[in-house]
Amino acid sequence: MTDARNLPSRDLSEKRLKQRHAAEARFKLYGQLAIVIALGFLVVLLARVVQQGYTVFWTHSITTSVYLDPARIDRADLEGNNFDYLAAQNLLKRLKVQDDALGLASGEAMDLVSRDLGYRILGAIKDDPKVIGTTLTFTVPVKANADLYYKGEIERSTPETDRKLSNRQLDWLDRLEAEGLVRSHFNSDFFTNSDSTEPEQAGVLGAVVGSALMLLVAAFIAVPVGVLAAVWLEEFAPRGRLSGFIEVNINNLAAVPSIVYGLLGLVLFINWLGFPRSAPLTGGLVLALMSLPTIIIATRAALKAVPPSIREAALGMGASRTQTVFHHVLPQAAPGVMTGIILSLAHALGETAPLLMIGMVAFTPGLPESLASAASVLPVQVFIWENAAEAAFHERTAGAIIVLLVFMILMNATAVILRRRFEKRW
Amino acid sequence: MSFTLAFALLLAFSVGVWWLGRRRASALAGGERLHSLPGYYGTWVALWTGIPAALILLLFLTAGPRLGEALIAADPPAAVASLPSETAQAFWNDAQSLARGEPTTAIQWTPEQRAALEQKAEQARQYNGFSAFAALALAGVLALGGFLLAWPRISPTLRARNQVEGWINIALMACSAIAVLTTIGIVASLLYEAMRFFASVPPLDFLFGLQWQPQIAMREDQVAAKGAFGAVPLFAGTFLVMIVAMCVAAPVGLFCAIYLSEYAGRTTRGVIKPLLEILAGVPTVVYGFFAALTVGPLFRGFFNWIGSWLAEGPLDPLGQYLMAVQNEMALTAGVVMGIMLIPYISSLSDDIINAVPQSLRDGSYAMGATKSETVKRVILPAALPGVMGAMLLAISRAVGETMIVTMAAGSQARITANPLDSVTTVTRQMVELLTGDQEFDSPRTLAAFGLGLTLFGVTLVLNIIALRIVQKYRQAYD
Amino acid sequence: MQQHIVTSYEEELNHLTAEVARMGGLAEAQVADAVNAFARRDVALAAQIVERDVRLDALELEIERAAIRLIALRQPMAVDLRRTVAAMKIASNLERCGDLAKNIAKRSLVLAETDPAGPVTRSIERMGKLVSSRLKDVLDAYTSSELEAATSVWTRDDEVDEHYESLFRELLTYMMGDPRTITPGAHLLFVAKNLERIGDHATNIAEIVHYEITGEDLPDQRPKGETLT
Amino acid sequence: MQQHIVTSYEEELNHLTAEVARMGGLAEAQVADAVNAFARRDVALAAQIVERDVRLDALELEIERAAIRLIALRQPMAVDLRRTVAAMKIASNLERCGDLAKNIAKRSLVLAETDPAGPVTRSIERMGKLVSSRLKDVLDAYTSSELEAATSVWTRDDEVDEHYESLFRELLTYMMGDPRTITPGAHLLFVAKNLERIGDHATNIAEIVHYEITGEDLPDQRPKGETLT
Amino acid sequence: MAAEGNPLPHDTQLRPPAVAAHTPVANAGVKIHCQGVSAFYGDKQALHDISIDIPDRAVTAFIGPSGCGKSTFLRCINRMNDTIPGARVTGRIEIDGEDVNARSVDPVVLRSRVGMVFQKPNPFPKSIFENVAYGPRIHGLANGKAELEAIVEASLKKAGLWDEVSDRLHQSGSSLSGGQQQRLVIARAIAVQPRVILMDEPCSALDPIATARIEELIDELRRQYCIVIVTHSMAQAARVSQRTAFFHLGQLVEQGSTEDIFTNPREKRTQDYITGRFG
Amino acid sequence: MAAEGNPLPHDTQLRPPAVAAHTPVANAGVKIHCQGVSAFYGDKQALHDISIDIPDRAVTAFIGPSGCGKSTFLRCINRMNDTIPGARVTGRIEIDGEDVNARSVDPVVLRSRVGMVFQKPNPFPKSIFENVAYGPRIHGLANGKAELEAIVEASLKKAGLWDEVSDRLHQSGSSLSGGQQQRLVIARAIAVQPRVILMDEPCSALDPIATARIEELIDELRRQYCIVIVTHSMAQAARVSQRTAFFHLGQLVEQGSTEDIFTNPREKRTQDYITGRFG
Ligand SMILES: Nc1ncnc2c1ncn2[C@@H]1O[C@H](COP(=O)(O)OP(=O)(O)OP(=O)(O)O)[C@@H](O)[C@H]1O
Ligand SMILES: Nc1ncnc2c1ncn2[C@@H]1O[C@H](COP(=O)(O)OP(=O)(O)OP(=O)(O)O)[C@@H](O)[C@H]1O
Ligand SMILES: [Mg+2]
Ligand SMILES: [Mg+2]
Ligand SMILES: O=P([O-])([O-])[O-]
Repeated sequence: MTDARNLPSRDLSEKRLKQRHAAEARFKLYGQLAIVIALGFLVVLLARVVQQGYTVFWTHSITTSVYLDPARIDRADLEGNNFDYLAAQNLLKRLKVQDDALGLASGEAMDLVSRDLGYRILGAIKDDPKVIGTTLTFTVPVKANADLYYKGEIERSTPETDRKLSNRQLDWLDRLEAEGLVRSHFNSDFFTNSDSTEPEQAGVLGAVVGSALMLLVAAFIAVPVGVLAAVWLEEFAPRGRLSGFIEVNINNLAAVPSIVYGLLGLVLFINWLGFPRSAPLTGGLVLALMSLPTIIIATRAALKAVPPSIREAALGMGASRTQTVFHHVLPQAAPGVMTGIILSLAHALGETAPLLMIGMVAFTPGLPESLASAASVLPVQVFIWENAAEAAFHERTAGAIIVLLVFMILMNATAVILRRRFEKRW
Repeated sequence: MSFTLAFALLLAFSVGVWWLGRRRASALAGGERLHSLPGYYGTWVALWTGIPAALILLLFLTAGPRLGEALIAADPPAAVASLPSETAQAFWNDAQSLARGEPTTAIQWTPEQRAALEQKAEQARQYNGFSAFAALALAGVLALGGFLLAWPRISPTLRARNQVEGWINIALMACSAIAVLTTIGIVASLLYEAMRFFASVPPLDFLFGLQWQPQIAMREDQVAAKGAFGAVPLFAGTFLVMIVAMCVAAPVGLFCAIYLSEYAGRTTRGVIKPLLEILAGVPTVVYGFFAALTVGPLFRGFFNWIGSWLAEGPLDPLGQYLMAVQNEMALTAGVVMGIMLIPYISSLSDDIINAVPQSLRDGSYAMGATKSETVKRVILPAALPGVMGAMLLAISRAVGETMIVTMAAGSQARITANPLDSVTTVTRQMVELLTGDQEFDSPRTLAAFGLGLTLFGVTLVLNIIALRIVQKYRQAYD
Repeated sequence: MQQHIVTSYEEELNHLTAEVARMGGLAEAQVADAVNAFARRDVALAAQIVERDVRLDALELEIERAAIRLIALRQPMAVDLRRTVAAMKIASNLERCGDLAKNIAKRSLVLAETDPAGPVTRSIERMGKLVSSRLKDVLDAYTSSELEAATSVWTRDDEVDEHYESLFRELLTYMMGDPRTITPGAHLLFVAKNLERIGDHATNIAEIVHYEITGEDLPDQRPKGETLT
Repeated sequence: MQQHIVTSYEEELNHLTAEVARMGGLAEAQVADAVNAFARRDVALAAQIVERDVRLDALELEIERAAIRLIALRQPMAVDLRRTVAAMKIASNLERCGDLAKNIAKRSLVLAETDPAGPVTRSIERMGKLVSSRLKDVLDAYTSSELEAATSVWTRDDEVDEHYESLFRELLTYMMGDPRTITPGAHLLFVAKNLERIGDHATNIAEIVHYEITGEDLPDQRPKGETLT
Repeated sequence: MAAEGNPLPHDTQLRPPAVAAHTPVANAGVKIHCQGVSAFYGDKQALHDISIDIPDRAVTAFIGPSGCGKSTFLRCINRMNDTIPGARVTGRIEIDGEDVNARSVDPVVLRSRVGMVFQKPNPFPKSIFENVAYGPRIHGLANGKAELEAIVEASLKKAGLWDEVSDRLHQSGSSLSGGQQQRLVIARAIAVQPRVILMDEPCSALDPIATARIEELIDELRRQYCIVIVTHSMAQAARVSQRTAFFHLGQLVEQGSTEDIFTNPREKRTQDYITGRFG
Repeated sequence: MAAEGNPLPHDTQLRPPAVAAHTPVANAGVKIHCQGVSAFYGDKQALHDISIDIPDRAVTAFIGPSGCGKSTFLRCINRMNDTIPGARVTGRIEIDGEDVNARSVDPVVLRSRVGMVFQKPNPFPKSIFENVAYGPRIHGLANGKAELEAIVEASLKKAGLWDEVSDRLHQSGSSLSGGQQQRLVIARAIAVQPRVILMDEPCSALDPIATARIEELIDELRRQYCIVIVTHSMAQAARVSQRTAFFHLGQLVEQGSTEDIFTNPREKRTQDYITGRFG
């Protein structure tokens, strides 16, 4: 330890220090970069969904009056009448456009107004046959492509062959708008309608109800079974080969691809047990089996987090095992259990693949009548619409995603709040 | 309806019995010391009253109708014996429906069939009425009997608490059994259907075949041609997508975890963690949508642009290739799947890094180590096995992920290492094979189960290894 | 002084002090009685004193053991430790006082058989009273933890020494007067010496009390009275 | 005995014992020298002895403080505690021995100015040698922790007492023979008494050593030698 | 308020009808009699043939180096070892003459008779009142709210905590300081009227002041209970106990009055341990 | 093997070139000089105006009731408080005359000069060798493997662990017993050649035997280092330290030689605390 060594080693260590601090700064930068990338993806994803989907929340309606020409209406077979054609001719008349012999113009005009108009006219006549011969005024949504034009997504600048609407149709639309017959408003139909082959009439209500039913079924089965199973495994099961096997088994189940659960549902529930296809009951059962391991694992983790001292305290007081668990351990773990349950149900809510396996891709207009009747669910609705050919469905896909994400974020937020509020440090 | 009522009645009766039992025990408490709290005596009697009866009701509810069907189908009328099996099935269904007063199928039965139908329906009605009555009566007898048997045994020395806890224990065990049954169910159903598949396609051809053309087998006359069900291209595609995904997710996820647990302050962490959780909670179908409608076109545009820039230059072939790149490619699916896995990896790693005791950090800082040195030399080595386990779990998830690949990967089964190619994956093929019309005797449909079984096997092995590692590591600090 | 949190500790400490005080009372009585027995030639009292001495011996042992137990079981610190050690040391001084008183009593028994020595006896009795009162003072100082009272006993030790010196001379003169008085004279010499030792022990106790209370020793230059007489 | 895990504790304990041994050596020397100075009427040596006594006083204080510090800082238990307390008590006994030796030396100075007392002096010298050897024996027993050696000192205390008794009578006879010898005779009486006390202290030390080693007290019925002479 | 302890109903489940003839109890004051107790964790023997009599109304301390089996033995007494998989106990342990390992003894009842206090204070995350009331509730010791309140008050008073918490009985038990928590836990144990209180290093998580308070409390309690305390601190054993048992490598090396053990132990191993000459 | 400590390069980053004129050091032996140190956690003041001089080559013990700020003060010295969000320190702390809070002082360097040992032994989950080599590696104290090995050996020897582990240097550090782990941690601290070693209740997780060994080691080390130890055990403070400082409610009540503090403290609060008369 001579003084001679001091100087060089001091230089060295200063140089080293500089290097070390630089390395430190670099390392931190990597971390920040990773966060920025991850959050960047999130922002882009959400922004993209919103950008593609926000337009779905308003739509355009047209107010048109239809003269119910008794000559053109066959009273014997009301359903056989083509009221849409009638309305389209009325519209053309209003636009002072002469229909051609082939009725091509009427045909094109028909493509501007929702088919709903025909049903409305039919309904009006059925309600009161006396209206035939009068002129009635209806307000109905415009056809999806017309709506897109109003929203600026179909542009006149694109060559006519590349777009869904002809120049003539665009002219008509412009004129209708100029005459104040077209009104833009909040698209409540999107929330009150179910799936439809017509984009402008397709809504998410059926899917939302279907999802809710299915989630209820799943929760009703998976939550009690999962929590109680976890309680048994964590608190009662004799530690040994059997419980070790069950533990491994459950951990594996949690990581089994969800599509495999779909196969299970398909074979076990539908083929062997004769459950109905596409039904919330079957879907709920599949999702219940799928969330069971996650609920068990989350519950076990929450139970594990309860310090053993609490158990010892209760046992030492002369409480039985069951009393210990149900009086102390489970209440202590409740927030953690709730969080786990909500998160796994939120996950189940967004699950698609297993539902495809049990036939939930079927087209189901209207609301499910019972747990056993065919229904659609939100994520599958997204998948179906995404596959649809019409461009107008893309908007609806994004819209449905927004609805789905809102539900999911609400559930996640509940979980986060629960966890925050009850987070206990031991 | 009557069963719902029966259950309600039983419940009400049990509650009453519970109350009575409790009161009786309380009264006994005056004299001697009770073994258990009065409530336990009540519960004990109520259990004896309610459980056997409820079980009987449940049994009749589930097995009763089947038994009835079997009974009335035991002697088929002559009119039915000649029918083809499908129509016969419809006949029996209609008989049941008729018995229950539900609408029948649209099949127009011949008059004698109609008569047989009516007769069988009457039989079924009788059976249903009898069985319901029998069930209800039996349940009533059991409830009353249980009560009468249990009631006199209420005494201060009765170990009511222990017995009630025995019942609870059995219930809990039954719940755990469901988890095991699920596994058995998965294995059994996959195996069963897969065996049927392997009956027509030899397993070795399936596992090692290089050709995947399931549509060939659709034609009944052509017995599944050799090589048409070779799963190797599917696994190659799956593997390629997984590699791309891990290239994105592993570094980003790990560094996110490190930053969050070591560098971020409490508030930063409080903001970023929930955001990452949102990323984790986004349903895969949304990722698929994002991949198909945003990332795919973006990549395609990007590569096409590069291609157009290279074309007709010295790298013309490459340029031509790039110009022909499509929306659906392994890269798109992989990158989006990577995004999906980021929060998964980061939260698993975060847990594992946080499990490294603070005392180790303090120890390192007190030695004069900087944060990054502490992370690199103390925390990561300590957490490494756990992080490895997390990565394996992520891989297992990537392999089993369905929606993203279904919506963004493509459907050409090919063996390639080029991420710009369109590839198909196991899961995507399963979706393709099983959506739409399913004929459960065509190898095309059954192939999905072969794939499912293999997928299950692969992920099972991955999971077991990963969980072993993670668990072993967790115990290190216990 | 605040109470200990553990009251049994406090009790044990107090018990120790109380035992020392009791022993002090006993020793004091022995000394006073010995002086009386000597002065009044009271054979019965002298015999009693001799008998009673075993109680002091037993008490000393008991206090010493209690102190050691206290040290082992309570790990006293600072003032408590000083208190414990002081108790042990004071007990050993008191035991010596008792021994000396017993010795005086024994000698009184012998002297009672000879002719009374008149004035010399009275001188010794006076000295005895003085020493007794010193012992009493210092023990009071101990029980009441009064520093000044203890120091005052300590500073006044030379009075006893002076007394003893003059007695020594008086006794020699007395013995020279008549050879028959030599044997009782020798005994009287020892009685006086014993009283002087008792005084010394009182001074020692005063020093110990000072240490117990302050944690410091009294200065070395005590008004030393030990002479060669 | 195994070593303590904390060597500094071991060291402190050993240091304490070593200091006591050193003090013992010093006290032994003082006693032996005092006897010599008395026997050889060596004034210079006597003066030296008186001077050297302060060292014993200082050592006693030091040992006592060290023991208290050890108790406060190390919380000794069982054998260690006994060892510590024993050190403290032995030191106080040794200090008294030193005092007594000093007193003998002082009286030697006075006696040196009178006529030599011949045979009485030799008797006293013999007794001095005996007491010296007792002290040496018991200190050896202490340093080597030999229980038997200590008990043997303890059982043989009556020899010293017998010696003292015969001396007492011899001295009285001596004083009766010639009134001029009364003053030196009185001093000789005290010298003898002092030697007897030193013997007693040696016995005390033996008892302490016994307690230190075994943790038990010696039986009460010691061959009591304390007489009224 | 009701007199302390008075409203508590008394029961004699574990106490023999009278001093049964067969009880091989050495002297009248023995509460726990252990004969040849061995304990195993799987194949590992943690206790070797321990025989000891533990007196009533006194504090018995178990000391010994780490891992010597003190806690194991303590947990044999109230059968807390039953809860450890693989743990096995042989030999006879009697409380008031009744074998605790007998078939007929319900460990749940046993544990209500033998209170236990652990190293780290472990109040339930409930209110102070609920903490103390829990035991009486599950054992049905109180008829009605008033009795329950009386029990809680009496127990808190016995544990010397009443004055500090009487005005905030409905605050959480974990809002108390460590020492108060430990006293709360003791109050909780007292509330079910145990015969014996076992304490496993009850002060090792506390600072000296809280420790002194607990020691003081133990000293009070011993007038009424049979207390067994495991401690690492020899000084503590010396301070609070009347009897001490020294364990080493699963064996009971020496037992005796605390004074004897700490001033003059018979066994060399004991002496070496308490004077710090070990290993 | 190389002579102990010889291959270790020395540097003087923290040591003034000579005894600088400005250093207000009371006497030559002072290693750490603190003047008016206060510490805050958020709004809460945990230390009030502490001034103390800590001597070199001696053990200074900090005692005081729980929460009185002992650990806080200890962590001020090597700026470990920097790692706690919201913690703030004012006042002057000098080591060898250099202000540790000065801008120019890099906490990373400071901490390599001021070793720290924690309550619970915290060896890194690496081999014994790697544990000790960690510090020299990150600070670049060794050129080459041989030097590193020499440092490790020297440090383990100083920590009195070499004999026990020399044949299994490549086993994991956590395979050692608690007491050995604590000595390993001390060896690790020594390996970077600190000037000062701070110990925060280093024995509270250990049993008496391991404690005695660590105390023995501390006693050895004080010949070479300035050691500060926080302890709850007054007996331990009394045993191992030469100087003692008594803290109460964030204030330094009394400091002085250990003997004085424990046999004759000046302040009443100190006396009350060490004799168990508190609160
Ligand atoms: N659950 C267990 N499984 C296996 N071995 C155990 C278990 N608990 C304790 N042991 C072992 O039994 C022996 C005795 O342990 P015990 O806890 O009784 O010791 P102790 O004296 O209480 O020690 P400490 O003072 O550290 O608490 C030890 O060797 C320990 O390793
Ligand atoms: N990280 C922190 N945040 C807020 N307050 C703190 C923090 N650490 C300590 N304190 C407070 O500062 C005060 C001093 O704490 P410190 O840990 O220094 O006490 P201590 O004397 O070491 O106590 P102990 O003996 O229990 O370790 C306490 O009142 C404590 O509550
Ligand atoms: Mg233990
Ligand atoms: Mg602290
Ligand atoms: O032994 P002494 O009586 O002279 O103290």
